[in-house]
Amino acid sequence: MALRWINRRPSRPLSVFLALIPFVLVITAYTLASDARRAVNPADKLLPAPAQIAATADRLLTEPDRRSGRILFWVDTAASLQRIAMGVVIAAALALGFGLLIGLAPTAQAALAPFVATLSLVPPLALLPILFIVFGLGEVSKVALIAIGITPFLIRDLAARTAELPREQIVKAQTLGASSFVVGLRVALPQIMPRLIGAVRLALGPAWLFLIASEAIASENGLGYRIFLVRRFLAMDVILVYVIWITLLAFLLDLLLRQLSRRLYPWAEAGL
Amino acid sequence: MALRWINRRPSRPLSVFLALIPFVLVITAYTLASDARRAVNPADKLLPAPAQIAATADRLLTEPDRRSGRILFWVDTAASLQRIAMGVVIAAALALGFGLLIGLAPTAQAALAPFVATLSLVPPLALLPILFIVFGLGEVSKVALIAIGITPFLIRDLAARTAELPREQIVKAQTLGASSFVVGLRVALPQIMPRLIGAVRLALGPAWLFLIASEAIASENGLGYRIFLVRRFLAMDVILVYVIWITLLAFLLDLLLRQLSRRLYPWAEAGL
Amino acid sequence: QEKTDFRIAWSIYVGWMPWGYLEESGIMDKWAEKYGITVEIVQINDYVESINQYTAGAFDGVSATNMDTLSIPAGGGVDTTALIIGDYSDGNDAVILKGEGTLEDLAGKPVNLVELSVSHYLLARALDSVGLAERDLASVINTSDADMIAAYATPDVEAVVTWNPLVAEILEQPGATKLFDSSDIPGEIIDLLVVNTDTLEANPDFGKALVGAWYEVMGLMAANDEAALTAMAEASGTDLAGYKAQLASTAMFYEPGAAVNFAEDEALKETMVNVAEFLFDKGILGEGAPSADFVGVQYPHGATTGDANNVKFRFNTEYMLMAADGGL
Amino acid sequence: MSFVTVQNLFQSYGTRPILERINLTVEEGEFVSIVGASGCGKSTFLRLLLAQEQPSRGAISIDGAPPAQEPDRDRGVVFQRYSVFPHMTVRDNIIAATALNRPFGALWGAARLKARAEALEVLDRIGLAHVAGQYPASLSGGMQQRLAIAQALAAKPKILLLDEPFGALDPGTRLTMHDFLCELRDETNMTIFMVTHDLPEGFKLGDRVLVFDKPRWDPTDPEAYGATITYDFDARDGGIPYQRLVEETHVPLTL
Amino acid sequence: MSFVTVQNLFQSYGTRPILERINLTVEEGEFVSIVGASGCGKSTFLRLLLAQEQPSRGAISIDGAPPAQEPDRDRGVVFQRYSVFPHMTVRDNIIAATALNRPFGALWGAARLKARAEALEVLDRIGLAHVAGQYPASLSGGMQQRLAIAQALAAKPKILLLDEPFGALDPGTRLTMHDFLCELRDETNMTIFMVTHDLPEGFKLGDRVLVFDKPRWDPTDPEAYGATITYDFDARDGGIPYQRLVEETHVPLTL
Ligand SMILES: Nc1ncnc2c1ncn2[C@@H]1O[C@H](COP(=O)(O)OP(=O)(O)OP(=O)(O)O)[C@@H](O)[C@H]1O
Ligand SMILES: Nc1ncnc2c1ncn2[C@@H]1O[C@H](COP(=O)(O)OP(=O)(O)OP(=O)(O)O)[C@@H](O)[C@H]1O
Ligand SMILES: [Mg+2]
Ligand SMILES: [Mg+2]
Repeated sequence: MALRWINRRPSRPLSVFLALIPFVLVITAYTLASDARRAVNPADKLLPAPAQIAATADRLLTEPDRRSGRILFWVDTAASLQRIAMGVVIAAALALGFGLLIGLAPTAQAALAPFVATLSLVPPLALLPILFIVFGLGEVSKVALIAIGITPFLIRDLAARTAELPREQIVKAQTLGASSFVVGLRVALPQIMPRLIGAVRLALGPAWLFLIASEAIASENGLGYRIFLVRRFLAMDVILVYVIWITLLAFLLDLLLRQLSRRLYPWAEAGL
Repeated sequence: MALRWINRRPSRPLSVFLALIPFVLVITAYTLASDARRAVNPADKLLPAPAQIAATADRLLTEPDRRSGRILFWVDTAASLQRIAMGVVIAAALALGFGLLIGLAPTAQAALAPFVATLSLVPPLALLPILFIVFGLGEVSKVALIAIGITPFLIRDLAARTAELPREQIVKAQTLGASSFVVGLRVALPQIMPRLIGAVRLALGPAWLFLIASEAIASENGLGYRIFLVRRFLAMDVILVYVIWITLLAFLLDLLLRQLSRRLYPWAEAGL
Repeated sequence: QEKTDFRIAWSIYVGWMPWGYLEESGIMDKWAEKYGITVEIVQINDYVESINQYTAGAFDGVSATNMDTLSIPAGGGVDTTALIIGDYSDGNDAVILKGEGTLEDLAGKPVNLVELSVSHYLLARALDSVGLAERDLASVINTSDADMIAAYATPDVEAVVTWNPLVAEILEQPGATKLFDSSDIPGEIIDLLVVNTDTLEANPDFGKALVGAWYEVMGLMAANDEAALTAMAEASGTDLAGYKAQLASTAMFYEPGAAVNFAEDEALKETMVNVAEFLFDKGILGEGAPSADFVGVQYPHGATTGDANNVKFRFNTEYMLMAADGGL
Repeated sequence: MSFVTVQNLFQSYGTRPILERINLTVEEGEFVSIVGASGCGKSTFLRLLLAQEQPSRGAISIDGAPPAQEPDRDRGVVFQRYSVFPHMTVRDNIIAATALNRPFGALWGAARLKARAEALEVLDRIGLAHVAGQYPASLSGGMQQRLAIAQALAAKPKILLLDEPFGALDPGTRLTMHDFLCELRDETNMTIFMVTHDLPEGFKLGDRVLVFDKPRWDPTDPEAYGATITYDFDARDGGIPYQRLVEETHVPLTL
Repeated sequence: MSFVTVQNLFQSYGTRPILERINLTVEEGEFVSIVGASGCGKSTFLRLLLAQEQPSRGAISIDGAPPAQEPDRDRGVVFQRYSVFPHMTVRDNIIAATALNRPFGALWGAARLKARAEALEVLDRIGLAHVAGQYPASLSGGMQQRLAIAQALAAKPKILLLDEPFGALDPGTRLTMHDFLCELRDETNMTIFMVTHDLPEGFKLGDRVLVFDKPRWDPTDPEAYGATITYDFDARDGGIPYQRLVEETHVPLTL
């Protein structure tokens, strides 16, 4: 009798092979579609051949810009990473403060939770014009859009996690003489730090969206700016290189945060 | 001795009062800023007076468009809701299928999980030109953008939830003679349905973002379309009415899903 | 109120590329220094956002068309002066059909364009010229300029109205037919540098510095200065040949005198009345505008169209005259 | 031939041996209690009986059939928790014992009516008829386990496996459940394996009590050897143990 | 005057009474075990002693002090679970008993060194010195509870409250913990209240055993009345109970 498929476990090498299949399929499908389009119009820009993407990547990564003498690819990357890092750090700091407060203090919860819940529903993209006025058109507004976009989510998540801390621990800390502040600082804060990292990992997806959207409107560099700029000329080879790069960056950031969490909070993993 | 603030619980009426404070503060701050700007330029468009926003809302909600004779506000709302509903339903259906498969079958997990994880990192906004070619410029591409944007997240969430189902239940079902298919259909599916609703509630935020972004790019109606169109003449009164309306719609959708979950899956609530 | 630090915004378009070059080459700084002020020139990707920012007060001046100046800052109550008339579009904006055909064939077809922009105005004028109106079209689909080329590549799209360099790019595609362009309505789509009237009145040096610097670059361009033109070409994402091709469909006013003459021509009044009517018809001439005459426009020598008691848009030739007379 | 035969069974996870050289024969209708220290491999042994896992060596055969590759209707099971389906009502949990065996996991028409009627009968017998329409979460722990046992038996398995079925119940409820289980046993004469932490419980309910322990022991590496059956008590005479030493326990390792 | 005085204590949640008319005096150094059916309000009583909740009526006073409004260092507590801080090492959990009382919840300089040395001494005495640098998650359940008790005692409370402290441990570990607790008691002569489900445990460890139950009972509405202390056993003589009936139990309601 054949095993039920829920009981069938692939061997290690088979797993690796299986994991590659969808990637190979997508690349093959892309290549075929690209070939078909270029058979009709050899100058087709929409689906450039993989070889051309590679050539473009090579050019973007190595050739300095004629006007500025710098390699724009790295300039863009640095600018975008800086913006996203600042936005996320600001959001995380705000979320930590408000999350702890809302999660621990019933009074803060009553005052702020409904407001934060409402804020989290407001579409920040629609408020862009106001953001630009309040924060100017420089770096601040881009960082602000990212921060505004993800802070409500982070606050709600951290507040929920703080409120989920076993009541027993909070009581125990009080019997050891801890003030409210000390409970927040020594009992709640360290325990939600790993969760903060987890929440930031979840929020990175939206953060990239906001980054790209804000760079599209007012910027001189950045990954989103470049994509937006070359979109006008349908330079899909450039766009695809940037998309692959953004995906890779997102993956690396995620990995970094995961490792950081493992390193800093071993007790959080051991409990699982 | 005064109570620690973590032990101080506001009374019910005080809670309501506290909850109103931040809203009142924001509205007051807005009114003051608006007054200040209009003192300089009475025709200021950036921060219209609350009264003017109300007047605009009244006009938008009741006066038919001169050209089409229809009330554009409702036309936009219907168009956007239809798009978001279709996008979310398609994403949910895909996520349910793939999530169950990945969560239950180790072979599917090996083949698909890494691919879905990668997909979830790709910024869909950057791939718009390709979406246009594949799905055209009409409704399909907007629905597709929403679906593509949220499906990877939904799949990952549901796969994780399926894998978290107590092993005991899966084994028990097998001892009662259930095939893999029946385990998926009768044991796993009904139990992750409430979680699907929960995941959709989380995904609605990004779904609105994608909706607004896609309507901004090529459209004839929709809430996002109108916001970006009237941005052309800085009609912040219109934009604010639409933003408030979107926030309200998001709230109502969330409420609806929460109630739906309560109604359909009473056993899921009782367990908590 | 008097001040010494000024900011103007510009966005990439063939006729506004000199602004980027002014900042980059240091010509602007030189002129600003001469008048004891500083002028920061900021490039903004999104054209509409740059005008919105100006209207909201974040900038003292902005590069804009006559139409958008009337609808956004002037319609929004910000008294605005056209300080420099840079050029008018002479083919840079075009109505393009996929496949063979004429303007009449647009009837019953959907048209993709940036709604409420000069493209929309061009389309209205084009349809007008063959006795059609917008309601004869299947629909007008608002399409972001950034995605116009990709949109044109999809089968859904049958006709587009857009501007350069997108027009050039689209016309390269096999089967694209240009039905109508801005050279058919010369002088109606005007590219300006507009500044806040109050700021200009309080700080005439600001106007002098801008105009002086601008016409220094105009001189370079008129003299076919390779270095300047190449810099502008690259900043706009093309090469020298491509940029020159775009300039060919742009009627640049290299001489201040020519711009002054253009401003003084009666045709300008007619154009502005047309534009006001178009804007009113689209319902975007300010909140509660009772008629197309709601916003007043003032011309050189004090003539006005529209509501003379609500003048918010002024064509001012004073500074360009100073440049023509070498008085800067 | 005996009903359940376990021959020279070994199980290890990775390089770590858990169970060693287990030999056992059980007659049809016997009630076997299994006790042992925490973590010694009792649940592992049950998983092997259940065919949820395959042994590293050796084989288990039930009623002369070849060793099973995965759980099936021959083996009923009740765990300490999660044994009933939380999304099905009490009645549907009983019906599931019949329905899940069908192609779509559901019954239609006459079969359905019949199953409902039978389920109500079962619920009546186990005293849960008054909560037939409720979800398990609203039942007490004892009622949930009663339902789980009835559900497992409704599929008419050849052997019934219980892994600390009463471990989460309070002492009073536990006693009631003992009576319940004894009654059911008298009715069905089922072959039962029950893991328990509670020695008196094991002796009270079981015909035999198996003790799992490590017979060999390396003081420097406590995980070097697996556990096996060190005692096999006869507990039939009203729970008075008849001791039969199977293997010497805790013999120091002679290197 | 006695050390702990409970006067006519009532507690209800919403309209539902949980505890009724509880009167109790406890001398310094007494070990009071509390038993009773599940859900009868034992933990609620402990929460009131802890001042985590305020009673609906009546008052609790310790050592003559006015009733406390919230938990403080006078009251040590150990719960069944979650009593130690998972993010602190074993050593830091002990240090926390001193440190959390400071303005920033941390010690500096000499105070810190002193606390570390003292903590190691404590850990040595309770046999956890070898895991001082590890996190609680890597400890067995018994070791975690030992740590929790030592932590609570390190703050030198006036009374120690234990809510089923050994409920999650297996029987062997439980016995070791009994010895541990007895030793600590002999050392400190602490006043202790312990809730347990296990009657023998209650009698073995306690000087007194209080039984909580509902003395009045309305068959149509089992939740109409709260529980009170129905028996107060003297358990000092090596656990042989001296019964003293406090209140008649299960008297049918006379309407
Ligand atoms: N899938 C697995 N992979 C690796 N090790 C496992 C696995 N399952 C169990 N173990 C280990 O095997 C040993 C025996 O586990 P098992 O659950 O059989 O013990 P048990 O006797 O049932 O204990 P308890 O009385 O606590 O339930 C334990 O040390 C456990 O950590
Ligand atoms: N905060 C609360 N709000 C409302 N009801 C509560 C609350 N806490 C406890 N209860 C109810 O009060 C009753 C007594 O609860 P308590 O936890 O004191 O019982 P217990 O005797 O400790 O039971 P167990 O032995 O199961 O721990 C229970 O019916 C419980 O549902
Ligand atoms: Mg076990
Ligand atoms: Mg309790």
